[in-house]
Amino acid sequence: MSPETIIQLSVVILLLPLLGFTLLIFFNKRLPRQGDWLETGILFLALALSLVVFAVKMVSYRHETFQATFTWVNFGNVPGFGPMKLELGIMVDNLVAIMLVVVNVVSALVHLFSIGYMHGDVRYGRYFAYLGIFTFSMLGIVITNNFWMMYVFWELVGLSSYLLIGHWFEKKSASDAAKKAFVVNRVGDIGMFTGIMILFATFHTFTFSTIFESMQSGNIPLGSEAWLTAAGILIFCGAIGKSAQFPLHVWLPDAMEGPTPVSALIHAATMVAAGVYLIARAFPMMTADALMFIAYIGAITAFISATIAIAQNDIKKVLAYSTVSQLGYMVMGLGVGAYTAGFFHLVTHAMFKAGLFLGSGSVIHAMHHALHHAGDHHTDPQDIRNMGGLRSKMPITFWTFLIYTLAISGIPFTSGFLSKDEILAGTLAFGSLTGHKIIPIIGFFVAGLTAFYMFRLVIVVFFGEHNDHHRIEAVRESPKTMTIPLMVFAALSFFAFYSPNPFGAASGWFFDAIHRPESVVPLAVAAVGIETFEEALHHSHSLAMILSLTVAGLGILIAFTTYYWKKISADAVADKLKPLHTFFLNKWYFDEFYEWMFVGGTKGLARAYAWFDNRIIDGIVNGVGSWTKAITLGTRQNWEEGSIASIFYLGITGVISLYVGWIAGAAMMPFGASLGTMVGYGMLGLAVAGLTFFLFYVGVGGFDNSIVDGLVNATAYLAGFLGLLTRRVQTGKVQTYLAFVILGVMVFFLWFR
Amino acid sequence: MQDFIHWLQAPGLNHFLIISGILFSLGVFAILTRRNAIMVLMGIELVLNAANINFIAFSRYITNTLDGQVIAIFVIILAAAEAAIALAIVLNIFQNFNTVNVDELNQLRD
Amino acid sequence: MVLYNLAFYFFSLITLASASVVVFSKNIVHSAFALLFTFFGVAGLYVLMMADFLAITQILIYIGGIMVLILFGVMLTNRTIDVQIRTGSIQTFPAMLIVAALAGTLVGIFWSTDWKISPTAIGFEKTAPEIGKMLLTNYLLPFEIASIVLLVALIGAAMIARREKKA
Amino acid sequence: MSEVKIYFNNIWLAFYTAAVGMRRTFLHLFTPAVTIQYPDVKLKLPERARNRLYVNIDDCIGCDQCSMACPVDCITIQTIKGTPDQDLGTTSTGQKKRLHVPLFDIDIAKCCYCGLCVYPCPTECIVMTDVYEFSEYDRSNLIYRYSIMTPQDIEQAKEKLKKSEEEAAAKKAAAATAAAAAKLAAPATSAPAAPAKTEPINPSPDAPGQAKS
Amino acid sequence: MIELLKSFLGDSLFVYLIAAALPMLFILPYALVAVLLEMKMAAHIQDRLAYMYTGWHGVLQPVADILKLLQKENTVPHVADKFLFALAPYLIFIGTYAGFAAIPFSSAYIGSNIDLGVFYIVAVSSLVVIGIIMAGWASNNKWSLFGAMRSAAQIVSYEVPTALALVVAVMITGSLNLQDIAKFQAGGIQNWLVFGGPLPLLQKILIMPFTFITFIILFLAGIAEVNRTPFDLAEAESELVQGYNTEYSGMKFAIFYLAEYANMFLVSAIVVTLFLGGWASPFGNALSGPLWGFFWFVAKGMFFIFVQIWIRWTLPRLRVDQLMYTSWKVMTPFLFVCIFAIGLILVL
Repeated sequence: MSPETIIQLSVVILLLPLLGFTLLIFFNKRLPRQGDWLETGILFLALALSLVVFAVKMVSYRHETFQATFTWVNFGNVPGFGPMKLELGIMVDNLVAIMLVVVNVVSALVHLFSIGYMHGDVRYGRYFAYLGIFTFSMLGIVITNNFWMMYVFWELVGLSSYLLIGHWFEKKSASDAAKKAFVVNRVGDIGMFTGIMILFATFHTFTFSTIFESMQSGNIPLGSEAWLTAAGILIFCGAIGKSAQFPLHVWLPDAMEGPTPVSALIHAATMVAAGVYLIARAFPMMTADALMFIAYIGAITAFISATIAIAQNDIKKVLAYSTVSQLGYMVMGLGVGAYTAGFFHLVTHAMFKAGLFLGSGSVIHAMHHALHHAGDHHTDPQDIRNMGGLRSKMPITFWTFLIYTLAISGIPFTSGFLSKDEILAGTLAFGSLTGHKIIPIIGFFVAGLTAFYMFRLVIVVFFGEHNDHHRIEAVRESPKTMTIPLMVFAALSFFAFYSPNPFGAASGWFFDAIHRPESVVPLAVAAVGIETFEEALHHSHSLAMILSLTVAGLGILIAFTTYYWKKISADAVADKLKPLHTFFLNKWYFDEFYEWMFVGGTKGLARAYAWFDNRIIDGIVNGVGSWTKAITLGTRQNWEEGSIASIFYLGITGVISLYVGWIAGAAMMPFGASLGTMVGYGMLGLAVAGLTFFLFYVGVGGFDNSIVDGLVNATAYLAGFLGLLTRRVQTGKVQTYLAFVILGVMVFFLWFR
Repeated sequence: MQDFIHWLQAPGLNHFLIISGILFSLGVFAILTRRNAIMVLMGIELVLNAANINFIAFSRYITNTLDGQVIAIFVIILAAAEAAIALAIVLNIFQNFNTVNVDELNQLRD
Repeated sequence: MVLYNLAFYFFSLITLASASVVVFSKNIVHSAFALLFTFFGVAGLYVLMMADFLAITQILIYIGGIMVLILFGVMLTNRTIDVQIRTGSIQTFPAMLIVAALAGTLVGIFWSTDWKISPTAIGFEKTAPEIGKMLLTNYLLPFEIASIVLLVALIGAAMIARREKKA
Repeated sequence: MSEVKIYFNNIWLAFYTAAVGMRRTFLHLFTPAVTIQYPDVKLKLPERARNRLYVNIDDCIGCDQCSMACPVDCITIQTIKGTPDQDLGTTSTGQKKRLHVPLFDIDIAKCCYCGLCVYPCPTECIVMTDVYEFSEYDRSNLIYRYSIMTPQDIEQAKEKLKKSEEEAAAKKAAAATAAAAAKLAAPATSAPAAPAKTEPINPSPDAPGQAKS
Repeated sequence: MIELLKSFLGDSLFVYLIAAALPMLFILPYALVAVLLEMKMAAHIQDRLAYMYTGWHGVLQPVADILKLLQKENTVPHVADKFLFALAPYLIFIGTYAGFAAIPFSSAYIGSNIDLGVFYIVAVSSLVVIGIIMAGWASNNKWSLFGAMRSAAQIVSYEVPTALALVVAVMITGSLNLQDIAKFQAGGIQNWLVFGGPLPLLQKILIMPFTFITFIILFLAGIAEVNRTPFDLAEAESELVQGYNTEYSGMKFAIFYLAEYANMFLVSAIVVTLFLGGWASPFGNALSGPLWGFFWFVAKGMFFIFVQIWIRWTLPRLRVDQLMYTSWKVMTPFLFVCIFAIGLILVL
């Protein structure tokens, strides 16, 4: 398998979902079963191909990166900018190979799951088309080797998430959520765009490799490290928007309005991971402060969302906030420099979080049927308080859900443990090296919280007895198409896939394949060197493991005591910490804050401008209008009556216009001009004044009649005279004209012979 | 007289030009004098053919490249298109005015 | 060379004779058919000028296309059933003067200017492939525009000549 | 069926039906011709074919049945009563002939070949033969005269008839005067019309055939 | 051929006159044979025997016909346009006869080796249209004018499919000269264009359906050009009496007749040269040489004459709209598809 075929294969993988999309968007009504088999088939084919690429990449070309570039547009050399060329292309290295597999696995299984879940949906075919376009754009982000294409696919991913969230656009909340997601993403994207533009302005290219090389050779944006950090942070803004980090995380929970498989695919595994992937891709250019900033943002996000997740009652809201917190984790991991760990967590998280969402989807699906069956339409199938005791009813869903929960809370023998442990070790090392102790503390605290709210979820939903037996006795296990993906994800959550030793991931193939790229940033601002970090990491490894186990165990214990053995009544605790609870329940009032700050702000600003426009500008215009009218009316009447007062009145207006003319002349004079020009302008002003005076003095009647009309009549007369002359010649017959033409030609010939 | 006969013996560029000149003037005469619209059209065809002869004569005798002939092809194409449109118009006039006599067609409205 | 002269004078005779028939004959159908022979004569002249592709295009388009058009035009626009269709002519005398003057100037000019005749015979043996190449290389734009003009003419002619259904 | 299907179906039908027709005619190229070469080979007519009339004058007893039956009156017959002393011979069917037939013409041009004259003939002397080639240049030749009595025979027959009528009349007058004396009045019956005098042609069934070739 | 003549007579006018007359030598006997063939086939198809009395089995009947026509009185309608009336048949014959200049009768003989042969034939055949209109108009009676208009419209609209079909053949062989086209197809039946021409096997198989369709369309369009059944609307006895040659009798009618038969052979000659290898013998190099070439050419030509006559006496006549429908809606689209496909295949 030569490199060319790998590149061709990856291009095929990229374009397959697009093919699915185009076929489905046009023909879904005509295809049997609205083309779901087509889309799923294409995705499984893409999955197979990506596995092939992955295997070949890993086996025979482990440490090589293949690139294929082509110039899309060549602007030649643009004045003031130099030669401008838009070079696009794709790149296949280990990062890409793994991400290809991850995206395709999740996407394929989500497709399979959606066949069952979305059965009978009103826009069934179109849903699969949107899944296709989403997978295509996600693969686009993964596979590209330059910022430009990444930005294009970034927008496409945003678009497809908008389409998928707003799938049931009849519901107002769904369409609002879609709009919110899109707008918030756009805010992040603006940051990213400016970051990319800074890079483009300095390096005249978008391709990563060329940028990093030129950066290595010393030239950095606008010659200052500050700008380099700024660029790094701005690009990270894109990640904040897309991966729902701290300030822009508000859209992800609302995005739960979309169908659950969508949430599984987009809001658990792939799209949100795009932000993390962006950081991983742009890692070499990140300066120390940029990484610090990233780490803090990640930590804050993780902390906030973990606290909110505790108080949520909707199963999908809980999972959404857990996703945000896990993303915070990954970003923190990358921020602290644990590059491989962060990326590893991305991969493992993608697996079990997708599983979690699909599990919750199958629960909701079953609850929906049961409630439907029971004819009870008003209880919310997604509220966990209406669930309970589903263990016996839905065994497969229960066991897979349990495995995922173990993975996410970082219990040994699961992939989650490996990745979370590495990140926590990284944070510890970072803390010890740079003294920012707060990061590891938040890290461990959030790990505990995660374990707590995940097990709370599992217990409330699956264990115990259901209060109203009648309502849920119709619950059935979900059909085969829904349980298979669950089982596959459960399998993928085991440690075996990633490293032979359940406790240390370092020995696995993953850590061998992915290495932290050499930072190209000038040493002054570079972050902690790789060797020092590795060595510090080694020390904190065992400590991190112990700490994380204790914290996780603690969280699980508390969850069991409160919800399973009902020793501590959750409500009592909630009442005691009333203000805190309501604070968490209402998502730290972020939505309200934004509403007040941004939306209100713009409205206010708009009102201010409106006032300014009406009062000031219109005022001036009307004023001038009324002023001239007054003048002319005044003169006309006075002129006819010939009263002294009018002459006096005229004098005054004359003087005023004289003065105004002079001032205008002087004002127009450019600064520092010579005396001559000043006098010239003065004279100009005077002339204008004199003219206005003369006009008004003579009055509208006299001058206008005799001079102006005179001219007009004269021209009319002239035209008439000429017309008479040529009438005789014009006989209206084409022939005579031709004759004249010929005469002309002859004269022409004779003249120029 | 003698050299005239010699001139006659060797048909060169001038001969073709003279023929095209005569053809051209005949065409113009047809346009000028004939009353029937279709006759005028025929006159136009004659004029165009005269022009074509010149094109090819020059391309054959002077420039020796084929540009003249390509232009001649375009002239033929356009003549065809023009003839089609002209005849369509003449037909329409005939339907509305019942005459194709150029002089009688002096109203704009039917 | 005798044959060349013979052919030349034969074709030019045909052209000019039939052209004058076209112009001077009273019966319009006669002049239409005389036009046929003019085109034939002109095609012959083209052949003499090494423009064989042109000659055949001339025959195909002028005789096959435009002649048929004109004939149909003549037949459709004449009420009389009699074969002899009279068309008068107007102001022949002034027109005669103008045309004579024009012919005089033209022939005079052609005669007097000494053309720089290039000695070599025409460079190409087969003109058709050469014309084809030129059409598609440096005359591509006029070629495309010509196709559009033809399309427009086609549609226009069909539209204009359509017999409106009387309301 | 959708437009396109109809379009192709029409084309297929066109070729298929054309092929069927062509195959049929091609086969007929080799089938022997059914026509016969007329002048050399004649078509065998069925026996009761109704074409030209033929009268066997010897058997004709002058009963005039056929001319009365003829819808187009193309048969004209004149008879002269035979006097008892003449022995006109007997027909082949054994009937005694009493009338002379000086004139028996059939205008074959008028004849519509219906065959109605054949049935009433007691002696079946008039029959339809299968000869159909009897076209003539002169229409008058189409009037066939079958009576074989020469003008003299006709004269003799007439005089004889007149004589016998006079004797009968005389006898009758005598008888009448006797009867008158005895019986007041006895109706006297008149004698039949006198025959026209024409020239006889003896048409034989096959004669005209040879004349025209 | 012309070089041969020049070697005898030197470069004088006679050479060209004789060269021009040579096809005539072929056409006249062929016309007689064709008339006889037509007469006989028509009869035998209807299970009857045609003339049997003139010569052995009516062989001399065509000669008798010609003689009859020649000595028949040459009536010219009083109101007809005398000059045009006389000129029309000759113009039609010129239109057809000129076509023979470019037909290669055998590898040695071709009228005049014009390298725009195919294009020349299409151009010259458009002369026939003018002749027909002239005949229709000159005889000044309504039916013949209708007949002329209809057949002119028919021939003009069937020129398009013919030209397109010729384009296909030219595209494959690459040259317009009929002699080159014939040489291109030399070497056995598998090299004939109708079976895909001497192209590499894969292309040949791909091309074969399209060239076959073009072959059929060219032949049918050819029949339409000649105004023969099933496209002989112009002379539809029931409606237009004899079409544009109603008023003609005697010698002019004979010329019409000759022109029709010559045109028939011209059409089949074109079809044969372009798609069935002209003078190329079906057995490759065996039986191939100038003379044998002539034999094969005439044999194939006569076969197509046979098919035309055969079609004439079997198929019913097409209505006007059906006539136009086949030309524009069936033949032209199919040909466009063929041209596109063959172009594509040739390029790949």
